[in-house]
Amino acid sequence: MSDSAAARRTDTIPEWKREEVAELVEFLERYQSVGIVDVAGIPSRQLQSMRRDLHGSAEIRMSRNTLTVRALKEVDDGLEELTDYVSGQVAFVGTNDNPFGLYKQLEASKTPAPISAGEIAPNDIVIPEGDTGVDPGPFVGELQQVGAAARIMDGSIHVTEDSKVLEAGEPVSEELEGVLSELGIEPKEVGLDLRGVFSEGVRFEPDELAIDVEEYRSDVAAAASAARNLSVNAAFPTAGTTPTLLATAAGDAKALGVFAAIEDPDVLPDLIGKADAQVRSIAAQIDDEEALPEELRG
Amino acid sequence: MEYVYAALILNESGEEINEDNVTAVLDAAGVDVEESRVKALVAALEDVDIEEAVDTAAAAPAPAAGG
Amino acid sequence: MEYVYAALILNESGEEINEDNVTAVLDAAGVDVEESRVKALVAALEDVDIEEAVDTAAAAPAPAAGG
Amino acid sequence: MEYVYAALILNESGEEINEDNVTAVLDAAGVDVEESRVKALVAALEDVDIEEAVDTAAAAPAPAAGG
Amino acid sequence: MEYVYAALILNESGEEINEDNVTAVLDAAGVDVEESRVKALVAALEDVDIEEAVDTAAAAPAPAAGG
Amino acid sequence: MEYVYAALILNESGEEINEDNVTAVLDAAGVDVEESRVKALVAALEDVDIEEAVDTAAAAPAPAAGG
Amino acid sequence: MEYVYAALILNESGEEINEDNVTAVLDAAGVDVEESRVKALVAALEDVDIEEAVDTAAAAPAPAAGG
Repeated sequence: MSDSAAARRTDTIPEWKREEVAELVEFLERYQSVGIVDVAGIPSRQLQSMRRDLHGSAEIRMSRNTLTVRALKEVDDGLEELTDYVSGQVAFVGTNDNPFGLYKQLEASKTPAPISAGEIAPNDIVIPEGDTGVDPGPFVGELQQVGAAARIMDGSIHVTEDSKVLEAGEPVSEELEGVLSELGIEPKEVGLDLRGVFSEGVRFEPDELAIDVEEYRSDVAAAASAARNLSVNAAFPTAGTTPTLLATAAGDAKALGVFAAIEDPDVLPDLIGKADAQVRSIAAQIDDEEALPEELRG
Repeated sequence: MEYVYAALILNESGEEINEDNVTAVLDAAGVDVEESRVKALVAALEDVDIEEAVDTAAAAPAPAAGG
Repeated sequence: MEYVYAALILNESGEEINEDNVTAVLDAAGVDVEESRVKALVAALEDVDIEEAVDTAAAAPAPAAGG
Repeated sequence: MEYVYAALILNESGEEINEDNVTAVLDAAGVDVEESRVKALVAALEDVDIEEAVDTAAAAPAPAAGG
Repeated sequence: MEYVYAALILNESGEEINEDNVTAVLDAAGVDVEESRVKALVAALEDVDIEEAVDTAAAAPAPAAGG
Repeated sequence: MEYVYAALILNESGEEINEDNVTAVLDAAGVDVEESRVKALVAALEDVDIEEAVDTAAAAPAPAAGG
Repeated sequence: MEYVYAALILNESGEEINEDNVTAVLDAAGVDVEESRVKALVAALEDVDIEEAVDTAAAAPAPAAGG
């Protein structure tokens, strides 16, 4: 850390704040990647369990926003760019894992949670088709009132098709809260929302950190195919491709043999098959049964 | 099938596919030739594009040769 | 393919597939016969079961009619 | 694709697919390495069963490998 | 592919597929033989069941042979 | 199939596919060469574009797994 | 396959696929490099259009010999 910067502030800042900032700075310097996470709306017990889950790979550190900003500026080194993300309820997250891995881990740690009346839907809320398991009663009306296609079937209340009951961005009504709660639907994903990361000199935004693992998986398969193709087509044998190489060479010989009608014992069965297919092909175009061999008459 | 094979040989040799030629090929192979079938085949093949029919068959995946 | 067709005609007529017979069929069709190809054909067919080869062919999925 | 190839070499040599190793391979090949792409690759491949993905490619009739 | 074809001839003739034999076949065909490629091929074939690999091609639907 | 492989090697080396060359390749591989088969091969390949014949096969659908 | 991957990286980076470069890439990946395989690879790729070879599907791998 910068001693001179710390010294400059000594007389204007209370002792406890100075110590807190010093601890924050120490935290920031301990990790290769440091990010700002949004912790708004996370119940403290859930936050505790997330901290435990991250233990060993990432650490969460909360403080007052003013001190958070002060620590970032103190470390400087590019980290001050993260002050853009400090607003509302936020915390530091630090890791020596790479920022893509951190993002993945934070996303994976998110858990579903119920949504309360007055809250804004973070995504479309859908009540899925199926048997609700609720006995016939006023609940049918409640479902219908919030916009779900519901009726009584086989002695219980069914939702007859996937029903979108609220658009993303719209507030949740009292009635909807009640229905969702009755059905046990938890439409929110609660967790540490990464706002931005600074890692070894580079700032990353969440959309840059969202990696499509499927795409990498298919890239690996495509790369393996490319190598196989090159190995076979350039006739460079490798452990995995030698059988294919042999089959290709044998196929070449067979193709040439059939194409040129070479009288070779290995080719003749194919040639005979080909001749037979040709006769059938011609026969298929002849209408006059009299002209056809008996075995090919319709 | 032998009548059609005879026509195919004539097609490859470039000889005309007529009654005399088909009969000659079959005779040479020891086939007991039925004149009416030869007639019918020759007449029927007048309307068939043999090259195309042969190519169509060739383009099809040929059968797996018995192992 | 004419050499193969000739062998197949003989096979159907029940005549022996030997050099003389194959040559006779091809001659009758006006083919300029290559003796070595006849020899090779006859030799190769000694090891091939024609019926089986045809049956295998027939059993194969019918070719998609040419488009 | 060179980043993926680099990872696959490491996979075959049995070396760990980490940022240092991937960067070293690409450097040696004269690639102008982008650190963030290496980081993303390493993080993504943690969740990919490479053997399985490679086997998939081998078992399927090789698709024309994308660019 | 000439190196592989050479190995397959040796396989059919029953001769050992070693560097000398592969080189001799290629030499006879006027190929400018690359010693390292011969070595690589011979080494690769040590662990491969050639009959089985070749049979795969034979069992495959015969290639669409043009007219 | 050794005769056909010999032709394929000669095709790749750019040497002429004639009786002498085919025989030389087969000799080198320890094959007990039959002159008539060599002759038949050379005759069969006379007007054939080997590249095209082989490529036609390559374009064919991947073989169905044996069974 | 690591040798082939090394060639593919060099192909993408635009560096020449020569023995030095291939060796450097493999070294960086911790591969115990065999000089003759490097030589064989470079020789095999000499006249090959890599883009085309990569895009051309190789025949499917040998399926387990049919039951």
